[in-house]
Amino acid sequence: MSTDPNMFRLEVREWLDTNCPEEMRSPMSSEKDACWGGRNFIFQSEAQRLWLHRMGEKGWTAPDWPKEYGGGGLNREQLKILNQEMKRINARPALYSFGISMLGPALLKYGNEAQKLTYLPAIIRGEIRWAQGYSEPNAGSDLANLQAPAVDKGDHYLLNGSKIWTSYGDVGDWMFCLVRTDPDASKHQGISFMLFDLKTPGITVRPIKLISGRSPFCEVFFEDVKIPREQQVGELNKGWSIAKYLLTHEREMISWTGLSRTGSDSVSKTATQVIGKTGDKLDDAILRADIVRFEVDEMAFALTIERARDEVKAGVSLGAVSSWFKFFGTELNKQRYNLLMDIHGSEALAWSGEASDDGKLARDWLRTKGNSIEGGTSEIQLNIVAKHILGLPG
Amino acid sequence: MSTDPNMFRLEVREWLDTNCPEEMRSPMSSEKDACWGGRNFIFQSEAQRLWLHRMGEKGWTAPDWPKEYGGGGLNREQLKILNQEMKRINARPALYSFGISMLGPALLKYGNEAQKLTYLPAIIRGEIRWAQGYSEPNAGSDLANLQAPAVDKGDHYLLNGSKIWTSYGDVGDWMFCLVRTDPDASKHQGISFMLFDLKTPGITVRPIKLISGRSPFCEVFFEDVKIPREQQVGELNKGWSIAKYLLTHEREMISWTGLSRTGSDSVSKTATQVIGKTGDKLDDAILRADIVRFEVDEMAFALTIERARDEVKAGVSLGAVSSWFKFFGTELNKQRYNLLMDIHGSEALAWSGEASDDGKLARDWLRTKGNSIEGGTSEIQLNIVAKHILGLPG
Amino acid sequence: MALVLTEEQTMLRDAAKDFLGSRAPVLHLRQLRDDEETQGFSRELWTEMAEMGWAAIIIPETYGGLDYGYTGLGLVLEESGRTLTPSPLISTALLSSSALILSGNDGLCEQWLSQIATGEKLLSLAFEESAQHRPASVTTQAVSEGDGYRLSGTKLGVMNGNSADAFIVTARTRLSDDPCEGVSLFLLPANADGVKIETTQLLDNHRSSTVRLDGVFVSSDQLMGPLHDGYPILKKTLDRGRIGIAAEMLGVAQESFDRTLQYLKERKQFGVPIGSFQALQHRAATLFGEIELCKSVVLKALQAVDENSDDIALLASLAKAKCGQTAKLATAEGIQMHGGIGMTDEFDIGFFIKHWRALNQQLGDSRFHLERFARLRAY
Amino acid sequence: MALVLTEEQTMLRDAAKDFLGSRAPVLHLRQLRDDEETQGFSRELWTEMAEMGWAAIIIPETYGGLDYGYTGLGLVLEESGRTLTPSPLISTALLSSSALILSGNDGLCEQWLSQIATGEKLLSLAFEESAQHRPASVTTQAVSEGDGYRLSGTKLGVMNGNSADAFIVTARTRLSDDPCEGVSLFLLPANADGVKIETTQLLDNHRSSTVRLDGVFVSSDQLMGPLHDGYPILKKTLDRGRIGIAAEMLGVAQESFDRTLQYLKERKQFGVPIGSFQALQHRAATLFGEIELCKSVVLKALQAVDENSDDIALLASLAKAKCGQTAKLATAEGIQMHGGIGMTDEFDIGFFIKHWRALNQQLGDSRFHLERFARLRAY
Repeated sequence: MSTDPNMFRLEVREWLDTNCPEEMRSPMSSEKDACWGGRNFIFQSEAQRLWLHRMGEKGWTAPDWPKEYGGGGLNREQLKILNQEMKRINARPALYSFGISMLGPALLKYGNEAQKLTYLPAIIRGEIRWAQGYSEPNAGSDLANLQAPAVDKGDHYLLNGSKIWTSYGDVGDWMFCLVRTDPDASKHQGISFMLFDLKTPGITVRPIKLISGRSPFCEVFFEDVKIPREQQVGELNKGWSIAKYLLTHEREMISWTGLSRTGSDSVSKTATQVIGKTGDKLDDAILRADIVRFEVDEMAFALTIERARDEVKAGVSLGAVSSWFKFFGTELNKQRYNLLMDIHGSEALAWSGEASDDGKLARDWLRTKGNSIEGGTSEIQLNIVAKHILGLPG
Repeated sequence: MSTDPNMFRLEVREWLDTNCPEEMRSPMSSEKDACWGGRNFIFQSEAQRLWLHRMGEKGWTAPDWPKEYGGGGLNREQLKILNQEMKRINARPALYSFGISMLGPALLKYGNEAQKLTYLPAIIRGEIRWAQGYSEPNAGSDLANLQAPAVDKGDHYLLNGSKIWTSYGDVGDWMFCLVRTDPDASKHQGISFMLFDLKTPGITVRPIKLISGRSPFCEVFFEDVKIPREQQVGELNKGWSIAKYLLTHEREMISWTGLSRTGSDSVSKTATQVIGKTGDKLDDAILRADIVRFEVDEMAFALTIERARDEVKAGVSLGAVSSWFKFFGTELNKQRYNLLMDIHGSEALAWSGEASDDGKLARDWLRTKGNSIEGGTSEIQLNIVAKHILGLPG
Repeated sequence: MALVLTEEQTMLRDAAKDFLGSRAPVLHLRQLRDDEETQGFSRELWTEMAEMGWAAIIIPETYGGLDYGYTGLGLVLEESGRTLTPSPLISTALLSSSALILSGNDGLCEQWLSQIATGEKLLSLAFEESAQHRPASVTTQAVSEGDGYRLSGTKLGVMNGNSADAFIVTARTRLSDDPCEGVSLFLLPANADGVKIETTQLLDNHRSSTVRLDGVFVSSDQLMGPLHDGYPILKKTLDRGRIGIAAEMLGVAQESFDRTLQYLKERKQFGVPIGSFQALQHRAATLFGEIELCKSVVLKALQAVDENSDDIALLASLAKAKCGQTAKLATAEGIQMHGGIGMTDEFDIGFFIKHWRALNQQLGDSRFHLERFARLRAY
Repeated sequence: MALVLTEEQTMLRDAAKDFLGSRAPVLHLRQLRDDEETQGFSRELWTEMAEMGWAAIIIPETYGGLDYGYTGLGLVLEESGRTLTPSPLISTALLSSSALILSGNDGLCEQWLSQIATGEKLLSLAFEESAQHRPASVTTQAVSEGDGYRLSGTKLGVMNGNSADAFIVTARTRLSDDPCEGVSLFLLPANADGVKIETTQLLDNHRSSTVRLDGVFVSSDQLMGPLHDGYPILKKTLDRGRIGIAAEMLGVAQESFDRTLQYLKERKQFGVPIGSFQALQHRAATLFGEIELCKSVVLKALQAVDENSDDIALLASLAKAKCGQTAKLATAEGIQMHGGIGMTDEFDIGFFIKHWRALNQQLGDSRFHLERFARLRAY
């Protein structure tokens, strides 16, 4: 492709025009429209399959990854142009993938050449759907307290133990996983990073039901699972560095949750519609006072995200502040759903039936309670702010 | 006096009728009407002097202390009757005294016979006004971290260092004081409890100005102050037990602060008077929401105090719950004054001048900020609740 | 009255704790849910509860009750909040019995109260007409016809509506500028012609019904309380219900807190119990205090009903508002402090937040009662 | 406009920080107070500040100003909030200049703005008539007489009223059902016949005056903006003032927090720095975040004024409400976390809570702006 930005833009536009199927040129109507790829994925349409195939071949599912591993090889400016052009025609993302958002960057940084050549192209083409194997039932916030032992058996490791909170563990193909390879070393030492096929004998996957109902989370059990030595990434016993690298990444992704109402009505608008107004004021004075406090915070938070983005553009690194974003954004989201439940009164209590879409609001509300737990609890985020931003001791 | 309750009541009534001066039979109009006794006290009236003298001679300034030390020697039932009869005629307390409320109980428990005979009668007659010497500038919440050294010189100790937050240190006669007698022992060991005259050479007293203006608090400096050996109370180096005994006492006294509005208007009434109503609602909807939340807590707290009193009457000990009362009561009081300041708008900002009574409201508001610090900070109270009521570790 | 329990009351509470702990712990609710039992509670268990006398606590002796007062019933409700035991305690034993007693209709009381007391019959109040709690907003019409009335309208959020043998219904018998006037109360058998019941499973697995009345005929002797002036009875009934729900929320808050406290002591992170972290300690200590406040307001409110005090309305709103807020905090902290495990259905703590949500909503949520508290205090 | 400072703006802020830090730290305020200086600020310092250009930042070049915009002035205000430096920055350089510029009265602008820019003249707004902020509630009368008007009424809470050379006054020139109509603005020399000024020392040692107008004559050329329609100018002026005060409160909050943070690191209790206690850490972390929110809303609001955006009113209320709440928390935590020493006058931290209290009150407190935010959002 051309190195001249204007030329590049024209080329992108033309390629999209030719290759992006018409059905893929509209915003997704729900999460169900997302294409996750992998061997278990059932395409919703031929257009969806084609769009993934073409984008994958082009390397544009991972547009800024090196060409040698199948990526798009675009520079920063080109990446921006591609995004703009895709947005212009409302093109849907061709692929949602933990492989691209999480594992890939870690492989690029820590993987050896053979691993890069094996996994990155397959990730880019959407052939492997990845599951994450970090948390363990007894670790909780103390992630490094993981136990699942992988014992060195020469050409392979033998893995036991279990993982919890593995998203899409039941529909994923492979897992990237933290395991304990030296039980005698201190907590942060002795951890290694490994990849393996979830079809490997000895693996059992059990979906987790949440208080809100079904969930994508799973518990994954290992019983003498053989992992070939070449599937261990980075230095042996130094997996914690990779984990930290990935976690920072994850936190930044979650931190924007507080603004997740994009497209839906504001709390105050919902309230006036459901409860009504007398004159120009909402019919419930106490609720109104609570809503305005919430919306002041919501707007201040939106502006703070805007400011953070502008600062990142201006070259300032977000760093540990992302912990505060995660904290505040998830707390705001919990508040939002508390208010929405309050506004809808007894209607919000329904758990099943068509009228309530099987209790969607109540289930969504319950689900938000997990926001301040998953991806590092609010308490952990505040600890990080206190120590790494404020420099408080202990 | 008679042991028959009915007879006793008649006798008390008669005695009060004869001995309580007419001027002492009305509620105090301000703090200035309180009689503190001691050699520096200037009586406001002959009636005040007479009332103290008569009550002191009778031992009824300390009605339940043993007769042998000049106390009233009354039992529980008689004490109740005396209180009822005094209330019946609106008799003012004859004496306000840290000697009676704090030092006396400690002397009765820990003092030797000579000390009891020396100090208790004088306390009862209001002849000595006591100041408390606990806190030190570098100790803060960690009270046991006190340093003021008292070195054993045979027949006396030589005291140096300083004390802070001594109420009425500038008008008091004597001090009861925690000093360090063994600098090598662990923090809670090596503390002793001593009494001394504030006129002893080497003592300097400096009043402390607070953010609200003048205060009864003082800083007291010691330079080679001689304390005769017989003025050391309880076992040497075991003064911390006496301190703890006194602190529990103090906390229970402070804990009712949250209800200190007795006699003045409720926040909501003040608000409606100052701001006005439209229809039946206060003219500021957001303020109204905040006031109602406050008044719900205020009423719930009042009922909880009522319940605690009833439980104490029923024989349940208050124990560590007094820490929670201290915490919640002082937080409520801070809220109350925040609201009152808000309600009075720009008028509340005045700091001097007649119209504002020299900025009384603003100064009172600032003074409340200290409520959650003095007598053990809110943080310390919550620590106590967590450990001693909830049994949380660490 | 001193704000402490009498010995007899303490015994009643202990008996309730024993019975519910052994016969109907949280597992009982879980099983009802997993078995998809459609009533949302066990009729068998209700019979046992009635045998304990709980269906009869507030019913006067003349009608076969124990005449033991609201304080007693409140203690049982608090305990049933701890175990999240679903039952018609609120809908029948508290609300419907109160309405009957307050109505002063001796005939209806004789007919129904003794059968409520034995657990044989169940009644429910049917008075809400919107998703928000607006008891005075009654559009259901009662048109006089012969020796009775014809009722038409729709009632929402009827607790245990699908188990009820009869409903206590509000209907407008006369138009008036003041919505509180012209409302009458009727006792309506559930199987009367023209009654249609649609039932919804709620998030806490309780059942709530929409009751549609399509020209249902009731005879005049089914009128409870004075014609056109039934609202005062409803209001008094609701205040008793609010206090009872507050007592149940106190139990929900207390049990949620106790379980969380236990977890804080047991669960280790970074090599120490998480309960040793000061930030959690301070939150736990604050929550402890809030629950102490609730204990006082609930007991005071219950005693006020038994003393027929003038402050019942204010205390009912105080109790409902304060216990609603506290149980909200206690159940939310329950999940947060349990961490991931608290989010799983397998663990019981999530049941508490669900039940809090339903209880808080019923008969006016915390904000409704803050608003009412301010109005009763004239600001 | 990106929500980051330009290089030039950063330089201005750094210069302000240097100047105020060396010439007018908190000690300066303390000395003014202890010396019982009756103006509440140093006229000498104001001359120096004017030499730095700060009195002229928002004034157009045609009137001898720098035309550097509100964002620049906001940065200086934020820094002066950090040092608690008393000055006529808000009353004259921000509010009075804004009113003059917005009035479009070229004659008055020429006459006054250049002298404001040099620091020679001081003006103050005189518009409040009650202890509560109710700018539309104007009872001061202006009766037409000859080539002018006679003004009678009482204005309260006039900032730096005893130092002002002239007042910008609201007066009712026509009765109207809508209180926002029929109000005119006049520029009134402080030494005009019939003007009586009574001044009060405030808790933060600033000065606030009551200005009594007893049939004061002003000529028609002292009319600012259109006759009967001065309220829109006042409203716009106030929004600029609110944003400026929000910027100053941000400085108050930030400095109070910085000092407290420092104290948390230094002060030891039980053998460790108190900043190692997790409960304090979480409170500090929360406060850190609140201040981050304030930084964003203040910058956005300042930029909105410079861009003449449609959202100025909403952003002004957002900024005033949010910064008021945050500075309240920051200054209260400042005292609580400093413990006993924080309560002493000897220590500086108490000055911050006093100044917050006055700033929060001026031009509408947090609740006033929450109310307004809701109204602007139509609920």
